[in-house]
Amino acid sequence: MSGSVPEPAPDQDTGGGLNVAELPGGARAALEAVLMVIDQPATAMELAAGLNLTVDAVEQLLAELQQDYNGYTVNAPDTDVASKTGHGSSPRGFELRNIAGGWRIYSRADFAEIVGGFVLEGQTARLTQAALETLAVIAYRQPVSRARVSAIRGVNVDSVVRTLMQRGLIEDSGTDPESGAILYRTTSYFLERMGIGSVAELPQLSPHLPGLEGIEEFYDAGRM
Amino acid sequence: MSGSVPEPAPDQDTGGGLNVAELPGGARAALEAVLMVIDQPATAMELAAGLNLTVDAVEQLLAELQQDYNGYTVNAPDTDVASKTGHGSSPRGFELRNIAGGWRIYSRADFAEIVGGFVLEGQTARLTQAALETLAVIAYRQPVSRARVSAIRGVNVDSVVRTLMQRGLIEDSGTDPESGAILYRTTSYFLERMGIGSVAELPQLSPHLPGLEGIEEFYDAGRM
Amino acid sequence: MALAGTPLAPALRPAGTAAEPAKKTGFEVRLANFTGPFDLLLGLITKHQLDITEVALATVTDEFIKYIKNLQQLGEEWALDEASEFLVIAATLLDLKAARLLPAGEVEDDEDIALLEARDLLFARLLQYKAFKQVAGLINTTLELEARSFPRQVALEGHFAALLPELVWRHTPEQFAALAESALKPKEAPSNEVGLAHLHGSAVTVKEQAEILGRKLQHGRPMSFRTLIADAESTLVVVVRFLALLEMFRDKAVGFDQLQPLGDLTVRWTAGDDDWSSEHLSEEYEEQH
Repeated sequence: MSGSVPEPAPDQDTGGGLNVAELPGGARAALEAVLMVIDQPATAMELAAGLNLTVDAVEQLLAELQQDYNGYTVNAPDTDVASKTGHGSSPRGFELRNIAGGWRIYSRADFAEIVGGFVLEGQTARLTQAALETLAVIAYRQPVSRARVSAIRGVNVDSVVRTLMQRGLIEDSGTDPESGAILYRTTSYFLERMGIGSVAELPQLSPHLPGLEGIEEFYDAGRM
Repeated sequence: MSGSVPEPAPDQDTGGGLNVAELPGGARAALEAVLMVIDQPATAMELAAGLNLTVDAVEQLLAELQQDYNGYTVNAPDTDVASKTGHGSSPRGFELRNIAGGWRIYSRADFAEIVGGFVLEGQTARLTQAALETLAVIAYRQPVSRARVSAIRGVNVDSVVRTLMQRGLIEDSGTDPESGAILYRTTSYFLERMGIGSVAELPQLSPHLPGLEGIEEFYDAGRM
Repeated sequence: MALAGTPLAPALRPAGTAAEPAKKTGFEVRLANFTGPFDLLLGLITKHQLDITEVALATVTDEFIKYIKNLQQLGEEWALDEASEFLVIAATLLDLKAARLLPAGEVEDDEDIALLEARDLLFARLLQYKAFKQVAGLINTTLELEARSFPRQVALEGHFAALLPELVWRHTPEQFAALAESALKPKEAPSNEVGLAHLHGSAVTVKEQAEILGRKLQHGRPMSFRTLIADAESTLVVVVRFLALLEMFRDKAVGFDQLQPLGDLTVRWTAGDDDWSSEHLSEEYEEQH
């Protein structure tokens, strides 16, 4: 929901000089409080604007919270793995993650079975093989037309593309200036579902294309 | 994401031998995981059922968590209220509240000013085109699930539906007996804004527009 | 260039079984995994344990036709889909062949062809397809893993929601209804936009092209495929003529000679002078179009 995340405003005067450090729990708790109400990932910059802190300070706090939730004792040097073993700090049931370019609280994956019982609504059906392959082609070739995806997959992809749209995994991204065909790209929801910050973080395609160097270039030179 | 198509997790009943105590962080972390992502407050009984614990045990854990979030040190060597201050007891930015018998995590009231500023920033008084169209579909096809609206609009409408809910224009109206999906309808606030007395007063649409019957087929056909 | 590890299970063929039932089993096994013609092509290549460059067109295409027929017996819908996909494969195979048969200069993209042999093109497509298949697997794993953590996306607490600015609402019921009209209007079916003109529009039929080929070959000397398609006005005609030749081959009306893999394909007439007509061509294939 576009609404709840503010644009970074440098001259933002939240609380008119309100000093978050003076509140109980300090800036860290204030950051936590904000993280509790966002319903989509928020960037460090947006959070900083809202808290009247520098981006650096917010990033530092985010890193601390992340470690804290994972069971590290903050400021304890080089605590290796969160565990119930030594330092009296077992991981929390939730974690703070930075994906799709923003920060957000998630339930910890260990509890998926339990949590899933409470939030059925958020669960998604699996994608078919056809849908997955189509999604893969779009993710790596975006923006791309259906015709081109079809050519790569060797089958008609119209209905699969429609389903991927409805699932919010892909979206229109204008039309091809030459052919006039609609181009598709993946959404930030796709990034969220993948747990990555940008499509650049997708695994490299090239290791899966053994042997022929220059295929991509040749392909892109527009044979299909 | 189409909420109406949950993939039932294997051993969904969680009575199937799942022992929360064996997960990292134990039953307390499992409870936290649930509390952190549920939207509607849950009763101790509901939580106990989902966690496969007794109501007494859950109530005990809830009390512990509540204290923990408030900055008290809980009676254990396992205390994980990590903080820089050393004694580990500054309050968190969130709190666990029991309202009308249901438990949910809220942002701590101390930070209401900061959080309020954050929420308001960037909020517009106007609905986006996407929100308006989604509202129109819901108004004329209510009660209707998000999946159906998604199918009609050809895009994922999850976040837009949340915005409309937040704006008080639509509300839950129970679940679909077949799919179990939440159904939405317009509110009396919507009627007020439209200046009409009931949805029956909405102007008639052309009769040839598809009703839900056709949409259902389309949706099912496109389902992956 | 090993294409090992393709996703298709090899045909389950107990030793000593007759070829016919064994093949059926193989196709049924494939059907479960089938996702596209490239998939099938990879499977066929695996099955023949051949390098793609060595695959004789006739063998592979023959198998495709058999495959289509099997599908038709299984259900019409599949068969229709497969039949049109067959054209894609035929075009791909033809790409391979055409680049070899046509002298440089007649090829549209001659620079590219010079840079990259046709077999590399087919390789590229197959490998690309295979790569995307593998990556799709990775994406699936990631999605499933990630689906285990649920984001906190709870409704705004009441006291914050109350702070939201009053909504600006300027729509009359009539304007709102108009909005609903347009939102509810069925979207232009995406398939309309792709257009099937290349399949149906220009009514090029196998039967018709078979007749033309028949006239060219029936009373004359063997001709190269290159010559036979010299007057083809579009790629579609080339593809359909290629298909027609395969059908005619099945009808034992023509024979092929290819001295070396990827070499010139010579077509000669093998039926009698007058006892052949395109009417004989397998009806089931025609019905598809």
